[in-house]
Amino acid sequence: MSDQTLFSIFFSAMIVNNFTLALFLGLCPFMGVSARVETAIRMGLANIFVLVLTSLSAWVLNTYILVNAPYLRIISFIIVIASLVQIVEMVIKKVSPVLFKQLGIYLPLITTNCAIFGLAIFQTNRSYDFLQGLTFAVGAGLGLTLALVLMASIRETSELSDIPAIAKGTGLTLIIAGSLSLAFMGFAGLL
Amino acid sequence: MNDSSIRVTASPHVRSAESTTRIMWSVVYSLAPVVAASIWFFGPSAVLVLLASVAGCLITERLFGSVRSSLADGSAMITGLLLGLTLPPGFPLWMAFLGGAFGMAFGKLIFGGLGQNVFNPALLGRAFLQAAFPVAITTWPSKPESWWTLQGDNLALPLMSPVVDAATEATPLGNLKFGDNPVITPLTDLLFGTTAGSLGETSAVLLLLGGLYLAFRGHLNWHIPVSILVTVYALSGLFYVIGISQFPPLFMLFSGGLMLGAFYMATDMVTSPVTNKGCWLFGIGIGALVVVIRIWGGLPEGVMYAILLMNALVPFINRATQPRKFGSPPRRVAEKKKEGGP
Amino acid sequence: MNDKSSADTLVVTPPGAEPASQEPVEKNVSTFRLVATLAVAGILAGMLIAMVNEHTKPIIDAYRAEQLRIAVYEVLPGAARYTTFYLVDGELNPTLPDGAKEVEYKRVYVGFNEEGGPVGVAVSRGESGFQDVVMIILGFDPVGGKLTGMKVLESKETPGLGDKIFKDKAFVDQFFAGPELPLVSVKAGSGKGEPNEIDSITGATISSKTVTRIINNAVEEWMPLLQQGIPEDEQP
Amino acid sequence: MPRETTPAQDLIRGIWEENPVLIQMLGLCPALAVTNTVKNALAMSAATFFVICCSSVLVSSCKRFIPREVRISAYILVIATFVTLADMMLQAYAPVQHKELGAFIALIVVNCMILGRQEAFSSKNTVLRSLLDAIGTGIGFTIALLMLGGFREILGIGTFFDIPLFGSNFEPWVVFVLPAGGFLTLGFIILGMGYFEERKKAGNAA
Repeated sequence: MSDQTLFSIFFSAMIVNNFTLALFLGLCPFMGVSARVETAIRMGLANIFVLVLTSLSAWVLNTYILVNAPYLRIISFIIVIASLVQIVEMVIKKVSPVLFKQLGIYLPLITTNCAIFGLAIFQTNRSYDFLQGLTFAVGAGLGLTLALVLMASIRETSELSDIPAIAKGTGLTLIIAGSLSLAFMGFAGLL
Repeated sequence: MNDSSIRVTASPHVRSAESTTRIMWSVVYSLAPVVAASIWFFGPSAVLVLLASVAGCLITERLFGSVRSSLADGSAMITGLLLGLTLPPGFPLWMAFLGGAFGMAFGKLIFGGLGQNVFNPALLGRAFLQAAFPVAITTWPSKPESWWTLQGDNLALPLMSPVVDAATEATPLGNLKFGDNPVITPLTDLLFGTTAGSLGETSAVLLLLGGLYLAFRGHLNWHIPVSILVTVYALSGLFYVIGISQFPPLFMLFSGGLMLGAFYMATDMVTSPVTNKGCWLFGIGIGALVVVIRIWGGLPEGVMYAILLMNALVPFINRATQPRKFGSPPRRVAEKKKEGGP
Repeated sequence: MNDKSSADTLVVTPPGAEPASQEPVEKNVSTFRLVATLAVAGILAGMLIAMVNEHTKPIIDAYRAEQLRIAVYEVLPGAARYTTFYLVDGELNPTLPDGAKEVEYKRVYVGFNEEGGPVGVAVSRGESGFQDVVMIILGFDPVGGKLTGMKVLESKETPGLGDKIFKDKAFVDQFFAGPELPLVSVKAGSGKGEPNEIDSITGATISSKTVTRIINNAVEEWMPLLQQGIPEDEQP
Repeated sequence: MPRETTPAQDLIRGIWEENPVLIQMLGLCPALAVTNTVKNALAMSAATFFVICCSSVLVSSCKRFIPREVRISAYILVIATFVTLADMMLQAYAPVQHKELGAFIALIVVNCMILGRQEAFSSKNTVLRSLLDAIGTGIGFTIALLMLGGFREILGIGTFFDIPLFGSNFEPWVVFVLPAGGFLTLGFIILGMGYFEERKKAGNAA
């Protein structure tokens, strides 16, 4: 068990060590799916959901199954995450076709989202217990959503500006990300 | 001119006397007393630092700006002045120049120039400097004996470190937060600027006067500074009264870069929200972040970060506070209809 | 991102011409075969990993133990050997109860000199610093109430600034000069010469204070227990 | 069977033209997270190089036995296996680098670049060509990481491969070893590449 309080875990994952802006986790959706605010919000929510499930499964795996074989950690985590996303996809399809339609394309993308796997690994490395893991997952998910939404709303406004030709697309996105990361440094030490 | 009696022109057809250039230059004038005060307090160092950061901005704008942007509109000048005013007097000139260039290039030009940037360029430049040279930018030299003496390490060679051995002094905020014998600096010192600090943040009175002048001329949206100052006062007052912070509310208001930030940085028309409602949200957000970072953060001052963070939120605030078209149904109803509701 | 990568690539063979799917309809593949393929692959993978693990684990464990050993001797100057004591039910015990997992118990490393007398106690502790958790191992003398040494085990403090807590020799040396506990962090040069003062690093006040805070908290946690007497070593 | 590329092209393609990081924006997480020094960049590249080569060879030689429906899971399984091996071997033989890279070694599993090459190339091509493709992609990845690592270490610390470059009085630009510096550095590189593209285009037009 880690000594950190739930508050500091939550706040650290969401703001101070923001998954995307400080740890570079979940960059694929950040660069790819962050052109529209609505999409960014949905992607963020889908991520929170899967993050929480992942945290639960990683905890179960660590506590009951991998105790004697920690060297199988990477392989079991990734298999569990891949199947989890598949199951979530199937369940949502059955239960709420509307939601499925909205989330549909994002769910498979989540499997290769480093944030999900990163969460499982970090949670293990820092030996969080059940509740700490959950808090970590929600904090990380909200942090991802925050970064995605900020990026998306900035990109939406910049769409109409006369961006210099060389900066169109990735160049500008990376500079915005850098600026956001600079701004988030203001939260350093806030633990 | 052709002989037709009807002229076809593109809109706008009604032009007011206001223009970007005019507004920008009146901002420059309103900064004059602050600049003069910083020279009065810090001597030739202030002149050099201000010149270096202004040069960084002007040269970058000239080199990389598109055809439409010109130096004459005064916006690059303002960015340079504001950046310079947030720097300590002993700051190496090459760093000040670099900050101006970075802020201009990546805070403004990359977004397409004036009117299209998201972050306040001066503050982005300063945030870059803060991250790049954290020691130099928080070193506040003590006053030299003669006014003519340079303060600190202005003349450090490019890429080279300043010598930090010079006698230093803590800012009022830094002293209260990290000092070994924290003292609450008396209010009169804060008001008239006889404290250590950045060039433009020592004299609260002059900043207030400049701000009032701008507000009177209608060049700044008074909603923003008012909401920031009220939030800071109320929130820090609350925390002070219930005993979880050692910062008295008036001290909070008049110390550090709050006045400079509230009147000159946050009110930047390009990087603040469009609607008044949005401006209030924006101001309250800045105020709250300033209080939180100052009390619990790792740095003594948080105005710069608070404004940058809220700058990033402005596009979102604009979306959320978009006034609905006259006669259109409230948004909830509209959304329900879109989803195929009854 | 997947679709992007596949779209960018030159198509070398049309899907129909793949050797794996020469049967006209792919749906013929039975569920059993799907599960079996993955199961076989999984078992093979597991075996491969287990084999390499057999080979590397001793090396890794030895390295870790060596690092710990070095750290303990570093923070307990004068120790000739040390023994690990686990905190079991409020008492220090050199052995764990049967079947207990080692990771779940807090522990102290007690150092002894050549004659077998206790030199001091080393404990490790982590708390959040400026960026992330800072992990420290510290040695102290519970009888004299003095610190004997400190070493940062893990830290992600700002490079060039906060990382001076383990890179700046002048800062680190203060902890080996036997300062009295609890420590007080003061701004460099403004101390009054008290025996418990630690000069903080210019520009990295938070990181410096984190170090002294962790040490004070660790001492506070273990002192009451250790003042009842440092456990004697049974072995010669 | 249409053959649109030669084996040489398989090798060269990934190095620059389709550079995974600089052009395709894949594998950004490791590319930005661990490139604050050249040494770390090199260690990360080496581990990734090992994983992508082994995975490509194994996937292309076993493609016959992998049903289409479970191919993604199978690729992930293969990749995860080699990542675990790389992790353990680094930990055993280069413990200092392993500690520096930390959890980001394990995160090679979710480097979209590797899975992308399996799905797009190895699953459809011969072992040799898949290996060439993997080597090319690996070299491209390494080049990108070294560019990032070099820039960040030289400006951010003032050293290259731990060798001081500017003498003791150099003022490091700390920002470049921080996360923000990672984004900015990659941004600078992309902007620079865009600038040359534009110049080339302008040159062609004239």
